[in-house]
Amino acid sequence: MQVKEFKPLIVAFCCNWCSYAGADLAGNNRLNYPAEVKIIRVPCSCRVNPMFILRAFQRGADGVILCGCHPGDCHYTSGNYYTRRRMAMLFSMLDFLGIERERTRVEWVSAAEGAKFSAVMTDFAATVKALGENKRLEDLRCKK
Amino acid sequence: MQKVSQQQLIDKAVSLLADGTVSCVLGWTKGEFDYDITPALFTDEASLRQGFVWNDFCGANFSKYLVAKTRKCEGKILVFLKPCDTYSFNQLLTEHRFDREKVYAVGIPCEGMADIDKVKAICGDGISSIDCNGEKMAVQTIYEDAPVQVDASSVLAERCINCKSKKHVAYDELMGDEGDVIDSARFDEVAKLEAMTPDERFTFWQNELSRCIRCNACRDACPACTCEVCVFNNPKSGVENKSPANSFEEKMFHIIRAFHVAGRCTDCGECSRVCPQNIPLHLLNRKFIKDMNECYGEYQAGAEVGSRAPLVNYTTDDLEPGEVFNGRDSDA
Amino acid sequence: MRKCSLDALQALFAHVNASMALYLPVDGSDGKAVYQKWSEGARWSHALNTVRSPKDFFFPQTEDLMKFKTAGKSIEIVDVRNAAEDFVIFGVRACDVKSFEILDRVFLTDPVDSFYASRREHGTIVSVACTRPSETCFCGTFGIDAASPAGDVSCWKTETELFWQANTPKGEAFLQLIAPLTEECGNEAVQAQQEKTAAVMKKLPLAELKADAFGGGKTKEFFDRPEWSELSQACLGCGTCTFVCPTCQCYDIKDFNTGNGVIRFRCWDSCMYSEFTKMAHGNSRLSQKERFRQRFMHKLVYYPENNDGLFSCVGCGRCLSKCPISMNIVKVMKKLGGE
Amino acid sequence: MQRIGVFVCWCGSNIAGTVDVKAVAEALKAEPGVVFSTDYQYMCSQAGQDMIKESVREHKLTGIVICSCSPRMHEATFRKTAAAAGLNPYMVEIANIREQCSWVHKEMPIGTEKAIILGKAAVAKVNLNTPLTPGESPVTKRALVIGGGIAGIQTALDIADAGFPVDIVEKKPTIGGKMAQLDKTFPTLDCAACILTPKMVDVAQHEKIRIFSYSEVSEVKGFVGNFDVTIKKHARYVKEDVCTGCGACVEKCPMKKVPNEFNLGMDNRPAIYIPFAQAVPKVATIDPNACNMLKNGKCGLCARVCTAGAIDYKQQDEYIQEKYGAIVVATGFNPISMDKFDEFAYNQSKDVITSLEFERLTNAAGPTAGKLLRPSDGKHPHTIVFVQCVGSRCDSCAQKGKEYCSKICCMYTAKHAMLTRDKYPDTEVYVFYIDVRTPGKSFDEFYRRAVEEYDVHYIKGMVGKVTPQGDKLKVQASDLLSNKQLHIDADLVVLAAAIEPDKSARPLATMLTASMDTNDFFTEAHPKLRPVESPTAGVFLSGTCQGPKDIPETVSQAGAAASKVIGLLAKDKLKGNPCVAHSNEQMCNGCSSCERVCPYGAITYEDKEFRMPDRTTAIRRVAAVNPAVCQGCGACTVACPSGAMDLRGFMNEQIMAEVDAICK
Repeated sequence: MQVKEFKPLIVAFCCNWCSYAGADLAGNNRLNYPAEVKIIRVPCSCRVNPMFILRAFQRGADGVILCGCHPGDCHYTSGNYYTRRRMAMLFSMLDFLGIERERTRVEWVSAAEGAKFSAVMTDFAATVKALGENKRLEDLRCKK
Repeated sequence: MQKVSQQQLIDKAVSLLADGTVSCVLGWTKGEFDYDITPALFTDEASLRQGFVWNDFCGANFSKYLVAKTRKCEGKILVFLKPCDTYSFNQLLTEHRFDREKVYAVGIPCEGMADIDKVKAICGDGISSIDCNGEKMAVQTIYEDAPVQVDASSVLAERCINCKSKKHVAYDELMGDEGDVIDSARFDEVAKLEAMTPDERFTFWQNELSRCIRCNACRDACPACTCEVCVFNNPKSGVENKSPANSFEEKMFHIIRAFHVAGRCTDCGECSRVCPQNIPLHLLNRKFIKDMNECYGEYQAGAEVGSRAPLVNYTTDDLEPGEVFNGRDSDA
Repeated sequence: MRKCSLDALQALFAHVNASMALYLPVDGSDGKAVYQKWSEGARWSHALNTVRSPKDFFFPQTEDLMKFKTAGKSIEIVDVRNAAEDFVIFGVRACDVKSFEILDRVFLTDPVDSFYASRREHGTIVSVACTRPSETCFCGTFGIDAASPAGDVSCWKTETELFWQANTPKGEAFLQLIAPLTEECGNEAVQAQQEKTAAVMKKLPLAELKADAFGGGKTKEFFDRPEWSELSQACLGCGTCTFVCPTCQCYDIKDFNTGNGVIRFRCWDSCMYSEFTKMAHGNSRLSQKERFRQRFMHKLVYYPENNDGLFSCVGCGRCLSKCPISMNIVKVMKKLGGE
Repeated sequence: MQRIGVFVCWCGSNIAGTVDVKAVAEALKAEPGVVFSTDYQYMCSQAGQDMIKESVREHKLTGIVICSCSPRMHEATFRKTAAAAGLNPYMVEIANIREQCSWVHKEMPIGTEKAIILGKAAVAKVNLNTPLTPGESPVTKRALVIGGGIAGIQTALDIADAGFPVDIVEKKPTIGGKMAQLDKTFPTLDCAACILTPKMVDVAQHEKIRIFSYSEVSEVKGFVGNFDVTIKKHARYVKEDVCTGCGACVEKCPMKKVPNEFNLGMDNRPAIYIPFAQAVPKVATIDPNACNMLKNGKCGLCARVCTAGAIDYKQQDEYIQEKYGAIVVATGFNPISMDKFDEFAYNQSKDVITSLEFERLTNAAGPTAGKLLRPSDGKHPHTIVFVQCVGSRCDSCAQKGKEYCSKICCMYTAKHAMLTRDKYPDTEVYVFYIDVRTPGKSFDEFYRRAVEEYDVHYIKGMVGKVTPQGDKLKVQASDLLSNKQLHIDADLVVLAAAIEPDKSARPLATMLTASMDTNDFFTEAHPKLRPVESPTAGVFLSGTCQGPKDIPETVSQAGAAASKVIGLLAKDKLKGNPCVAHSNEQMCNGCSSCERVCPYGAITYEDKEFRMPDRTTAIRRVAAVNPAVCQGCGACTVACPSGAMDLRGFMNEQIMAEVDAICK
């Protein structure tokens, strides 16, 4: 019997000004990355509420990544600085509860870093794939 | 035994009522047994003399009541604040949750509050009276002829064993000493959990949180949780629910709750005190406090009115989210 | 009446568990008693009672009622009911046994709640008499004898032995099941214990508490009493009292969108919550005073009115020990009923 | 329930090549709310847009999902299309199935599957979209230019010439800036003063321009079109409108030993002074740190000699409040401090100077009246070493310099070398460089003339150490091309110090909530397409505050900034971005968390009376967002514990609906 290959579901929140544009650039340059990565556009990484991240895991995501402008380059001056603190604290809490720390990540990707976007997504997808299915933050009701 | 006596507090309250400084008194009133004490609002001398109590079981943190009570009361409210209550008091002021002008705060020293479960573990069930006025606590049960003498220190509540401060950070008037911040071991338990493997931690919390019955006592007793409408009651928030339907809901509720009070939680310990299921919820809050202290510098919510909490602040060289794990056991 | 040695209890539990699931109070990781499915090595707790009442067995906190499967714009309804299997709850105290009667009157009268009925039908209740009640106990107020618990089977535990007595056909069947591990005996030891317990009960601080002032038809007398304000002023509006209460039976029915469909489920609700019975027009009880009053009026006046004078409190004392601010039905009864 | 139309674009073969567009359209047809779904070769073409408009009418659509290229490309286009069809433009969502799907996933089944999921997410979002209308705010038709150098001057003149009043705030007693200190300008070698001072006069005489010299901006409130600015006018102890600039006071002042800033401290000036002859405004200023009268009440000579009666020792700092529609930052640059560059012995020898000091040494109005003399002994230098890139293009780890290229040094060093050789042919001139960068009109020709016609010794390599010895400067350097160590006995060493933004820029940026990069240069709204605008609406950038530039570049940017300002001031009303935060007052706790994270100061609080859930009324403090100030980042929405704060266009519910759609 053939075992179905595990394809992780990855939600990537990208800020409109840098990372979403970085993803566009990756597209422009035809830089491939796994199709399991699905992007949600937000104005700034600081728009991402921890509730969204938990929601994604609840609904079946295996990994959640946040991408924003590099610190200092935020379109809104300081949004990503707040993101950095909030996510550092949230990720540490998830780890404290025994949830795999590799399932969440924050990366700074500028509009010029199409190659970085592609590389980051490829790496993150591989990391999550190696972890296997999200079991510790899953909601069985949402399984197919 | 508490350093300031019940009689002193009653006299203070009566005199402040009499001279018109305050129009009512937020205090503790006795119950059926000597330990089941309820917060109450007193407006006259007779009821104060008859009902007001102050002993080792006056654990309830009054600060939160001020949000609603100051809106309703004419005149000033007298509130007696233990040191840990003063931090919550300040934090609520930082968040503009009540009008400082409507409160007359009297700081009272606290020798720590007793945990009735610990008393029962020593003396057994069937308590008919507890006398906290002597050197030792005298507990009489229906099953024994003579009262059992208990060392107050042996029945201290967990939060009082790890008391962070005997200092009053807010008051209009102080009875007794101002007190000092204490070098407590309150983060030891968190550190112990941090030292476990992720699997052990997961099992630990899965077990603890599985007991949650979502009674919301932790939230409703929490002096930081004063939202006009809580996200867990708001059907549009996306996290509303009335029951911990499964282990995800259990975790989400407690993660979001702890995150919402992160940087605002003064570590008063009410959440764990009121949890009917004995879940050590304070460890979640303490984890955030410990992390913020380590990553962004020492910060004590409520120590100062108007201070800027770590999560509404930043520096340009903060550590990266991935770096919080640096130097920690990564045997994941 | 039959009896067995306490030493033989593990073997007996194993024997029961072989034919149906057996639940009993064991000490949880926090040192508090909790009902758990018996498995090898599980020890019956010495605690007086569990923090959580056994009402979960028949009326669980959350329960799926049906599912809607959606694909695009099409909807399919899925029945999620499973055939219930027989089970035994061992170690239920007299107060909690009585609570099932109160729940039955709600769920088993027309229209019958089929989910509840199915579980009730398959469950056998084995009660155990109390010998060392707590100061928070006041079951006597509601005519419950802690030394003579009801249930399908009643048990009495002495220093060395456990005595069994069947009260119903279901109970008879159960005693039949454990017959090989028990022996026929007289009831002298039980009677002796009952007398001793009765003496203890008289010493309880709440032994004199009476509910006579309350009951059906007294809505007008109590509804507008000024004491409600004072009694409710410290209430935090949490649901602890309702969720630990063995007789509280309110629930909410909610839909959960799973992304691929909808699960319609019910879950305990609390009349103490601001969102309780929220309807299109809003809430019916807007202040905490009204919500607080509702809970006690229901237990002491409305429920008896509709149920032949039966109060919907069994005096288990859980709310007395668990309320974060120590406000409870005893304080309410004393204040309003006149001591 | 919405009536949603889905339009799947082929983008020729760009999308259709790896995504089965028909399958996408078909799959999305089944989604809740979707009543119409189709595909087309080029949705953005006129024909495509017409088809969308027609479909809106035919199917009574209330929302549109376009599966196409990035919203960064055509969101505006399709919003206009929707508006033309009578829909609110914010009822459009775009599923990016080109850049983030067809272009990165090569296999048709994979690309198609992902495109469908992205489409579902967009449909889920549109289901929750609400029509949004941008708010309007009036425009104050006056501009503020901060900084009176050539950038500020040019911007002010261009705005004023278009008919709008302009105020210039300059912290020095005169406008003119760095350019006023220069001698000649490359590559034409015309004299800086000759081309600058007429412009300064134009400014002074322009009826639409006011100059606040010796002044600083102390507070900025408000937002684009409606800035409230407080200008602090320092007391100069001279009545500006009375002083005739005759200079009698300057001559008579007994306190003559104050280092002259204009000549970079290479000579002295009196306590009362006019920075230079062509200063604008040409009025005297008393230096309060040097004036005896102000320090201890003894002297008063200047008041006695002033026939106009302009001296006023009692003058106080003055605060002026003014409203502006636009603000231009033109705060300029300074050479970096040489304190950290011990190897060049700048602090040990007077004969090691910076290039700007060299400018003053060769300027006719400078300390030596234009004669090139050594600062130490006034002798004519015979060997001069120019060191380029001092503090520019440093390694990031070097800590003492800047990573960037200061851009102007190559050219001015060539100029200095050439002028020296021209005037003093007996002088040997060495230039040490990393690279010579001359990408400007006539720049390379200019540099080649220095090398070829004027025999300047250009040596690729860096100077390692300068050691003062006797009256010589021992210069140790390496010649990278011939791989040799060089030792030169120089009379004068000139350091091409890196330039950095003026120190006043950082606090100003905070006041303006304008963003800066790590080097404290102001950030543009877009590095290529909006180079003269700050991300903060209504704040524009002119000159070197944005990055190193030479004069022609500065002047062109100044003109560009002016044209942007004119475009803004020409409007009577401004339309805002409707995707802004808003607070649900019923849920707001008034806790100030949102206010603390708002980078724009868009949130204020008010006490309002509310009917509480328990029928009582209470006065509560609640947040209010100024939609004209809010830029829609959403930081407040997460800081808000109760969830009262939400972001229009990116509401919590909408984002969670997208999450759900992606994860199901």
